[in-house]
Amino acid sequence: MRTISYAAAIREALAEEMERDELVFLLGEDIGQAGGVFGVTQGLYERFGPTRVLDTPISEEALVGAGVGASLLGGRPVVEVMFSDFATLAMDMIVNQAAKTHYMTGGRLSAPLTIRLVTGTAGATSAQHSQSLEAWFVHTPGLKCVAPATPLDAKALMKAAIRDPDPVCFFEHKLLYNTKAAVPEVVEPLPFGQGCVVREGTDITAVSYLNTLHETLAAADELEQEGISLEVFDPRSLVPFDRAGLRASLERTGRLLIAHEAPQRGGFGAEIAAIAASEMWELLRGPIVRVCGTNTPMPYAPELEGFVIPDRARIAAAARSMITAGVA
Amino acid sequence: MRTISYAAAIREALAEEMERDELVFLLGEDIGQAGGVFGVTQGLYERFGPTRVLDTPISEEALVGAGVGASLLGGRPVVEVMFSDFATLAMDMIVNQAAKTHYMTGGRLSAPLTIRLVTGTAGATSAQHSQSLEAWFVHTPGLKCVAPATPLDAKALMKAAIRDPDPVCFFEHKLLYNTKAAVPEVVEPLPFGQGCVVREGTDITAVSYLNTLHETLAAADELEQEGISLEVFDPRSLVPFDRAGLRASLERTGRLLIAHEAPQRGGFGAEIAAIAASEMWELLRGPIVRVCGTNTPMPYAPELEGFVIPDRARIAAAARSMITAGVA
Amino acid sequence: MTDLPRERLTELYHDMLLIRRFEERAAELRQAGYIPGFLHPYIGQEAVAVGVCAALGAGDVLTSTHRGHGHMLARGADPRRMYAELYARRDGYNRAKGGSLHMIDTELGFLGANGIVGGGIPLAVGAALQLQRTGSSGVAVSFFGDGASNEGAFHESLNLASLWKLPVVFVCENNLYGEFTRQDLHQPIRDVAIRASSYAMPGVIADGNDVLAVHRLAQEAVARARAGEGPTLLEAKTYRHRGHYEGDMGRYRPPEEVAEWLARDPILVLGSRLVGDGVGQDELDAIAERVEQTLDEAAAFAEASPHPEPEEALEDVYSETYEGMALR
Amino acid sequence: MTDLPRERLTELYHDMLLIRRFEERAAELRQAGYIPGFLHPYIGQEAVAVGVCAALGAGDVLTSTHRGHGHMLARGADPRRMYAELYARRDGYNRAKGGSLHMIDTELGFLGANGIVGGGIPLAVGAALQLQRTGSSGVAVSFFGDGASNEGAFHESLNLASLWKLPVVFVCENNLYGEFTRQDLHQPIRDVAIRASSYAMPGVIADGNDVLAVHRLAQEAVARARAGEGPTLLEAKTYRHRGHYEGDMGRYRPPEEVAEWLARDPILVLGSRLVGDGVGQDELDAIAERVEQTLDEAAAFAEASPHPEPEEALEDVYSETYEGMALR
Ligand SMILES: Cc1ncc(C[n+]2csc(CCOP(=O)(O)OP(=O)(O)O)c2C)c(N)n1
Ligand SMILES: Cc1ncc(C[n+]2csc(CCOP(=O)(O)OP(=O)(O)O)c2C)c(N)n1
Ligand SMILES: [Mg+2]
Ligand SMILES: [Mg+2]
Repeated sequence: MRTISYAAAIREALAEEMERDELVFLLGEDIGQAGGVFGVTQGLYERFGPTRVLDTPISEEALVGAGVGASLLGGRPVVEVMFSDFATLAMDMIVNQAAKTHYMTGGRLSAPLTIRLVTGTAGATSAQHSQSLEAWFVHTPGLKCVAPATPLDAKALMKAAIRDPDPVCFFEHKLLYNTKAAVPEVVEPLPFGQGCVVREGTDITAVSYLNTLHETLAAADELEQEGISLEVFDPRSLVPFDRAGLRASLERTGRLLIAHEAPQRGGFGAEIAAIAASEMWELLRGPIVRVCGTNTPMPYAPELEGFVIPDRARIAAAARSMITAGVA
Repeated sequence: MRTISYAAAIREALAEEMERDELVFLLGEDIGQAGGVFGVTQGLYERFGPTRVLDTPISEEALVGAGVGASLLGGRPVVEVMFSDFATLAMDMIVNQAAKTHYMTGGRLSAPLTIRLVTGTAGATSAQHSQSLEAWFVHTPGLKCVAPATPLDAKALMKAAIRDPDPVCFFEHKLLYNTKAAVPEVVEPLPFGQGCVVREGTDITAVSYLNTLHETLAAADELEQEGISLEVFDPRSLVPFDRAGLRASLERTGRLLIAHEAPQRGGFGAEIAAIAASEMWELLRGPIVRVCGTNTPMPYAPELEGFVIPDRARIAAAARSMITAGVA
Repeated sequence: MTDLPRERLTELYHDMLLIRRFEERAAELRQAGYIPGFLHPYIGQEAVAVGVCAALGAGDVLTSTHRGHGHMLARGADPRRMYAELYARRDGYNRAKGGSLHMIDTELGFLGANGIVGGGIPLAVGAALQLQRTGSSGVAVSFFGDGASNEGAFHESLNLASLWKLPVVFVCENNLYGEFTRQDLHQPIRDVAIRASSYAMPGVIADGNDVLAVHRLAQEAVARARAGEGPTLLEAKTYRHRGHYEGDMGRYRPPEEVAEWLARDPILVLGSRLVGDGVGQDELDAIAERVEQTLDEAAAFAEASPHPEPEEALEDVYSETYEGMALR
Repeated sequence: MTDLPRERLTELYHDMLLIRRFEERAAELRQAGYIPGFLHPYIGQEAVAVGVCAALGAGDVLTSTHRGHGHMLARGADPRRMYAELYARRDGYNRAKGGSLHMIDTELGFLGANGIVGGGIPLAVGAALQLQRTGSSGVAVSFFGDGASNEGAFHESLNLASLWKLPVVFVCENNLYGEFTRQDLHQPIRDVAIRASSYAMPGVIADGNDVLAVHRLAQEAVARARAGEGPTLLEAKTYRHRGHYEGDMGRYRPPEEVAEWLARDPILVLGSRLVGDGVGQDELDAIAERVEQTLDEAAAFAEASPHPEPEEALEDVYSETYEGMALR
């Protein structure tokens, strides 16, 4: 089967959905003629023209707001806010307007837009171009949140996001854009709320997503040599979250490790831990361990950035400690 | 001892700090001649004049930004964003600028401003005037977050917030403004990170703050009749969080209940649960229970609002279930 | 001097009186405990909503503000369902989930009041974008106040709308105050209309207490938008007779100023013009009679409508499907 | 035609050349792997930073942009510590925590580059507020681009600054592009300066490639601010010679346009004027010589500076104390 990059997978999903439904269109800064700062929308302007791929001024609130307003009338905009750090300038439109429209109107209006949020560090991208803010949106009722880690999931989830009748926050990690994997010619939308066991194991359930999932998988390889068996679970969509999938895995392992790049305090990992410690308590055989970004902004220097972001070594070390603790 | 309201306590703290340090000043919409939409700044304009109490245009980003900019030069502004829902319009200034200034500059600059965020529902205040957004700021490294539940704590924490060299998010609950309690004439600043056991108990540690703390205390009264003993712990400051205080209480009870008004998914309660399930695991004798706002926006109708917000009845019911479960 | 036939004029009179009395009675009903939430009365500004809406047709859409009842009634909304919503009953426009700040009428293209000052402006731009993209001849109208013209959303939205020649009419109701703050204390200009030049957009000023003057300029602006020539900023100079919200005594306004504007009550202005044109007082009395009947029925309808069940709070967070607003 | 003595003119020439070569060498150093982060070269716009900063004195403060090296050097910053920061070393201005996008010099009142387009504008307004409140004669200058003039922060900040007659000079460097988007595709106006009228503020336009023209208007604006007469919007028409960032080939710009602007290179413009005024080529060569020496030393200093230790990532999140920026 052909292999394509994560960026290409998103591009294909956008193109196929635009082909399928003329109500789908793209809005964002430099996504048109320039093809996007990360090249995700390369060629779409040429293919679909300026009425389907709209370059906007540097006006995050208005461009997201334009997407929300268009969606109320039935448009299916896909809005790119480029670095998700810039979503700070559009929070009213995302949180007070889009997320609450369906509820506030007693179910009479909806805001079916997709918001693309480019997340995480790309190496020395520093404090204002590296944030992982998914926890804010997870905490905002009315939004759905997806965070694909592979080209296939990215394509399948983007299709589902665009067809979804509600506002969807679509988190894309910068370091994943150039990662490649096999993707069939034909990909169906992946319904939200279906996590997947990326690697089976027996000792510890490691929940992770986006770029950190791959660090977790690398740690699992390492640990295997040492006889520690990690089961790696990727929720893929954070809201809705696949509780059944998590439970099934914990039934096998009884131990929970959570790894993500966002700062640990108040990150999505806290919610996963809370779900397990309340709803799956009887399955837990030891303390839950979080391996997350430090509670600091993102520093510039590579040495510092490396310390802040959880990598395979930190994940492996944490897993080891869980087993020894378990033994003791 | 005299009793004063929560609003009056905050007003006194502002006035005393303004007397103490002329670098302290207030910024916000209608906080001056009008005395604030909630009357918190009543009389301060008359007392300190227009150069210390500044009415701003309806420009949240610029008014918070002005506070941040002034603080860089050593000013000690207290900025009111009125309903915290409007902080969505100032997130760049709070999150990308103020919170990260000290870190990004290698410790050379700081942004010592206090941001007053009016939180929670006040009865039929609906989706855009009722949010409890503390979890966003807790998840933002560089910010400190305090959430007083009593007039005394409000006064003592406001003094500490204003004197703090870092940006502090000060959450005030609308329904608390008119609640009265004894407050001595002289109140010293309360250092952050000191929670307190508001009520001692032996069966369950109930962590709660702001208005929900009082619902929890009411539930504790009810439960006492039934022979269930709740220990009620108010962290008072969410960042830094009093881990030692929580641990000490769990050593007494072994069971953890967490109650807050914000939606449960990704709320601060998730972080508390994660801390307990990882760092205090050995103390836990049963599942952690969260009693929080439903994962919905805030509805208008009182019947619906009452269903969304965790009240004494829901808290008591949850506590009962924990004991029965524990017995079983 | 006006192109409107006599019957139309008496209709406008009826609509203005309906708004006036709807608001006066809503205030009483709130006093009497029928309405749980806040109210921002439109009294005094009736000529703006009625003059503008008289220039609109089916297929046009509107966004409104916290002071939205007048806009909604002028657009032809059903007072029964409006009162039912204010009463927080099932038959309300938003099924008791929204209240005054979030009321909508999808069939009339009324996209909603808004709790966020300036929040409706980007939504109108987005709606206009969708109308333009789908080749509709519809126009979007966005009402907002002088205070809102200081929000970033105003700036970003007008720039975008003019850049893309979107069919929008921006209606700034300059009532000289933003909440309790006089215009000269919130912006250094008197005519908000001059801000249009920053966006190469026409800016025009109407006597907001003269419904015919408003109507004339609105017709031009709407025609221009329909013709694909782009947006217009229409400023209507007017005044609210009552406080910012019910309960606000408006002490911050000089009595002479209030008296002066009361003397130019838009309903008196049109009324005396009608009498001058030979309309009999009996006819005006009949209109008043009809208005009272309508509102009697509306209040009775609201009173008879069932309260929502608490569990309904969990409904309407997410949508089943969404095809976009079904315009009548 | 200019009030500057000959020596000053050669100093300006030196400063412009220093910026030019600092950026050219930074690009090479990045190519060579010494600089981990992104660079937005200021090349082509040197006359703006140098002309404006020549009008400033001690006690004045500045905010900058993502394209900030030129502003910082023009203010007199130390190229050694700047390269050290770009190299991500301990002796960098931000101790390797900020990088290009966040560089500061507290002693020079340089409040920082900014990763957020428009982010520095409210900060400058706040700094100006603090200068005004403390009776300082200092002035705040905020640099930003044509693209930034579409951000809400621009609008809110200029309104506030003019309303309060704050000592600010807003310098818009109109280089005809926001990232890859030409001005006519991001705003419907050509002269950003006309936006000043929306705030009852003078708006002036300078040839941004003529350092003396910029200096003259900057002097007037600074004098006006110092005199307490309020802010000015100064637009400088200029052009960046290179891509938006190092690596961007700038294909979206017509070659003729580029050639035309290269012919009006601000350094050539001043150079030939100096020669015309009788400055010998030898003197200019000596300046160039001095510049290379400065940068040789700067690169050597950066190279010799130690890397930070990973654990330092945990420092500087919170402050011990803060008295405000210590201006030299
Ligand atoms: C973003 C935001 N900031 C502040 C408020 C509080 N508020 C409600 S109405 C209002 C005044 C609005 O003034 P204007 O736009 O002139 O409208 P008017 O009330 O005069 O009709 C304010 C400040 C709000 N609802 N939203
Ligand atoms: C809020 C925000 N939106 C988008 C970006 C991405 N971005 C960085 S520079 C830039 C272009 C800025 O254009 P302009 O203000 O004209 O400055 P110039 O680059 O031309 O100097 C953009 C869109 C950003 N950094 N911040
Ligand atoms: Mg007003
Ligand atoms: Mg530019």
